[in-house]
Amino acid sequence: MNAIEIRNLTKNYGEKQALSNLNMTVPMGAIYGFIGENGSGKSTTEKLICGLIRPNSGTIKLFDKDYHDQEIRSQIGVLIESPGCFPNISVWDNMKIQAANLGIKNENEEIRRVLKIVRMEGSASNKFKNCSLGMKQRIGIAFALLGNPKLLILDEPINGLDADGMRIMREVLIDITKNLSCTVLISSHILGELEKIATHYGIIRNGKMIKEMTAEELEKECPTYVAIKAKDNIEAKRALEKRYKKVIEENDELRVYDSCLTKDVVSYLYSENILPTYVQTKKINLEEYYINLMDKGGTL
Amino acid sequence: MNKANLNNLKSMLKVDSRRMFKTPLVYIMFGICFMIPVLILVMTSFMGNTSVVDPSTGEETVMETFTNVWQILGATSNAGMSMDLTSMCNINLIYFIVAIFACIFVSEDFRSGYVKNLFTIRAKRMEYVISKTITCFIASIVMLLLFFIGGMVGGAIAGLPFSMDGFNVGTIICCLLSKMFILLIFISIALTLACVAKTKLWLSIICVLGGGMLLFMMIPMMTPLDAGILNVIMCFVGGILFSIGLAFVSKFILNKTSLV
Amino acid sequence: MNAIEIKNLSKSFRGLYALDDFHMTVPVGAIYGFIGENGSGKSTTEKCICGHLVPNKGEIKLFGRDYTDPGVRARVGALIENAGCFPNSSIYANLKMQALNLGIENIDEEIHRVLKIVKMEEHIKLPFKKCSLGMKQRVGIAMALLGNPALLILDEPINGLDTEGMKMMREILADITKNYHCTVLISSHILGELEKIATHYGIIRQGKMIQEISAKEMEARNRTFIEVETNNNKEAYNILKKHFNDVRLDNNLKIFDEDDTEKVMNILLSNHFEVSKIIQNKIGLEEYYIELMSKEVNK
Amino acid sequence: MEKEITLEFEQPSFFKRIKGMLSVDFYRLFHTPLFYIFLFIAAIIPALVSMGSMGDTNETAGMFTNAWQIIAADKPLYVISNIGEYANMNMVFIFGGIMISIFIGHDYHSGYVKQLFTTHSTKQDYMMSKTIISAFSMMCMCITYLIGGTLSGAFTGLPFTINVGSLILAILGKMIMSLGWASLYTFINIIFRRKFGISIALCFVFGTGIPVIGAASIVGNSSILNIFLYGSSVNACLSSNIISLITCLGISLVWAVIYNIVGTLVLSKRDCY
Repeated sequence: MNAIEIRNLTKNYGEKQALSNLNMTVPMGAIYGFIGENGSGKSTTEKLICGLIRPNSGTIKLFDKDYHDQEIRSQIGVLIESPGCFPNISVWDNMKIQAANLGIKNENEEIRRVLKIVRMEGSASNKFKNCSLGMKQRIGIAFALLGNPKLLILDEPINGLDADGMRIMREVLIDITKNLSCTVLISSHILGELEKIATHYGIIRNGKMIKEMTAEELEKECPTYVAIKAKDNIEAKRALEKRYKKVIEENDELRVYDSCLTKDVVSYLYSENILPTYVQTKKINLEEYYINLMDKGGTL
Repeated sequence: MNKANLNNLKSMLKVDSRRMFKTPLVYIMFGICFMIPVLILVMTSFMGNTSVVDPSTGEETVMETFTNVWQILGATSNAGMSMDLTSMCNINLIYFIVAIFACIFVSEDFRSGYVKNLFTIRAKRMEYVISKTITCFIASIVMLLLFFIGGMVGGAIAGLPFSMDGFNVGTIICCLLSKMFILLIFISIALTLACVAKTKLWLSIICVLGGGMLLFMMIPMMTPLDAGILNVIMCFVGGILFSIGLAFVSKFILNKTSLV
Repeated sequence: MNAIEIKNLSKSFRGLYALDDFHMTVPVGAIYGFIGENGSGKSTTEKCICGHLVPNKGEIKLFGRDYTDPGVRARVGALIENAGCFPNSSIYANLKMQALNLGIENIDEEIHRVLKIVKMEEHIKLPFKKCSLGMKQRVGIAMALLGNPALLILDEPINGLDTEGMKMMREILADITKNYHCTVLISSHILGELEKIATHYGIIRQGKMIQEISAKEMEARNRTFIEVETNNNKEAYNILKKHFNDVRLDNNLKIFDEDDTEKVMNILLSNHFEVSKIIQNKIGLEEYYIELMSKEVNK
Repeated sequence: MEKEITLEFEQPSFFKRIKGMLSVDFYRLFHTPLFYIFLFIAAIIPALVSMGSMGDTNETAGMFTNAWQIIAADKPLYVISNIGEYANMNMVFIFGGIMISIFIGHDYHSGYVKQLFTTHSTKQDYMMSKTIISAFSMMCMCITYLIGGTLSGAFTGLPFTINVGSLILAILGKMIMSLGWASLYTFINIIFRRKFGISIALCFVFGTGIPVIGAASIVGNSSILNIFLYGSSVNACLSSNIISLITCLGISLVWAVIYNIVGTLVLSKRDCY
């Protein structure tokens, strides 16, 4: 059973086509990293899932039920761009209104619990419009977590969060998706952060899903390699090429892509009396993978 | 209306009532509704029947005023249509205030972005419309009563006679009741227009004022001072039909258009 | 001469002190990284400099002149929290208005130059409210760049920018500081990005500037170390201790204040160690900031 | 440090600063629909009013006895006896107020005021340029009201007999008055800023002249009421002469200066959010 299943979804604003038959599957309990450039259709997809805008064609299924099903929809937590709070009433009142909206029984503890998670208990009394950008973002996250939803849709939640805020965000997401109780669809540009928590990835470009994979697949696609720098790189390169098949020089370091142990490479070089000054086993991270993908015109 | 819809409506009503009485908007409106009749009655009677002599032409102009407190409610059914001050500034002003209030109340949802949280969780738009109609209706009843009480207070301060010729307490109550149900018509018009205009508050207010102007003429006929039970029933039926009909229209609009 | 000099500035919102006796000096031509937690007063400082907020007390000098001097303020470009654009007018109209406001001569050429920098040329006719968050951010940056300001104040510009946008941001800052002698005050939470471009840093906490340091000083103060990974780190630790004075072993083996990796490599290999990793590194901005913050917390 | 870069800051002249801000406002005025909508409203109001006056058939024989009454009342009457004396060009000052409130309110609401206050440190520029732009737009509304009024006057077939001199003086007086009204409305709006709902409500209070009518009922129809904006706009009536034009000019300028100074003071003390 998948949390979200989208089949050839199309949406155009006037003559500009935001989404052109997008396909997407998010399994249960996954943290789905949704990656794409500015204006590639990420927010449009999220708004479509939440039923805020109407698609031109295509189907959206949540937990194998149609996305208009009331019982499912009442268990979605959402934070798209900015938290929809009333500016001139206090944060606490905003939360109370949202608690009523979700029909939560013992709302005061629930609100305190959620505010404690994002460490915002202290400033619950001041008006929403007086909070800084980072604090508003945390309140938005608290809003989405209210009434522990089964599906969490976050559009660039890390925007404006400081280091501490990002750490909280990571812990919260890992914690709530622990026993498959909640599924998270999160879009962000800070790929370093996303890499730490995402279990699945979806890369979208110009309204089309160009790559969908799990974290393991990403591991496989991002080969590890031995990075070496020596006093004389050319000589080292010649020596390496004698023994290893795939040796590429990139931004002044030699990369050996064959599957081999680093220490063997070092001892082999030492035996050729070449002294490497820099040795490390490295892996292409998500950011490099994404940039290569984009440069290659998107279809791998 | 099976059980699920019912408690959805209940939660929506809770949201709206909590939102209504936590933001300052409704209290400002209550204040206005209480002060306007007091101001009108006190100002006009205070300035009234003092003849003002114009120095350059020596011509005397008399400000005509309220002669009876109940004029604040309107005129008896036999009084003709008149464009003078009393027939303009009476309780019928409240229809515009209520309409503008409903517009602001709905557009506040769209401008603050709260609609994102609302309609993500609620697939059905009908509850939103029903609950908005009910909460605005309750608030407008309070406003009507405040206006009425303000009129009484103003009349007392101005020392106007409370005499009742051609109508009695019973008919006044019927008149108030029928005015109450006509409020429903104005509210549902305002809600539908606000659902169309969404964040563009100025558009909905202008349309409401325009639309209100047309309906404004027929109110004195529908709710004269000597209104009977028949008036009340007619207004009740009219109000209910209007609100249900327009509720479906609003639901259709919200379903068909994008909300963000 | 300093681009910005702030002395004992304080600003309170209804009794709550956002800034309390705040000092700051930004030299001309610097890219000043302004770092602090959420709600520590970064935006408040920037808004005071731009004249959006009236400070309770304190003195702000821009390029040696008081900050209310119209001549100086006409050369300030700012992007704080959001680009103040009219939602219904197009990007071109918004930029044109700002160009008119700055009294720029050849307006269209300037608008196209700026939009080319932020790569938003093809969306020139799009109404502002139809732009996504990232595109709004680029329009804000374009607006701040109009008319080659002498001082550029950016509050978290990287917010909402994608990887390509961040690359663009680095290019812009490098370019304008080199060719137009522009001073940049930039606040951000993504310290990795800031470290690549900033020449000076200012760390603020709860409305007070706790440290101002130039990138060179930080580099000097940050200790470089060589990190090594061998098949038997404990053994390697004992041998290396003889040759180097400061060697530490926790979950990895580090030799501080040493940058000759060849010497270390020679010692290890001659003692038949299998070396799987040897890198030269130094404490980055992020670790420095976290260390500083922990010192402040337990003060 | 690398080579010492001498950054020179030439002091922009007062005229250049104002020109900058005014060009922004004029560009915005002419490129957004707001201005044209209100010009249209100002044009059709006289038509509506005169239609209304023709419409009712019972005892009052219609509000106007002369086509020009749509522009200004016959005599400076501070207390109105029937709607006729009230519905004239002074209505422009109410709708003008609403337009200015929305215009300045959008400045604050969209956040563009941040850009303005960054580049213009003296708050005087903001007050001056907003007053000038408001006065300009109100004068345009007066003109369209005039056109609308004469057309509808011709349509209603009322007599056009008027002493042309005083008619021109009346129109000029009203247009000069728009400077005073503009400074009042600008002042109101920089106090209520984003909450332009309140400033629109205040426009009604000031524009309809309720306080002046109240004062008139106490003090009678005397001419000292001219010191008020509403008073002197009523004073610019069909029987006005040079003196009334000068009073209009004087009152308008005095109020403009007062509101400008007080406005600058308020702006320099408050944050621009």
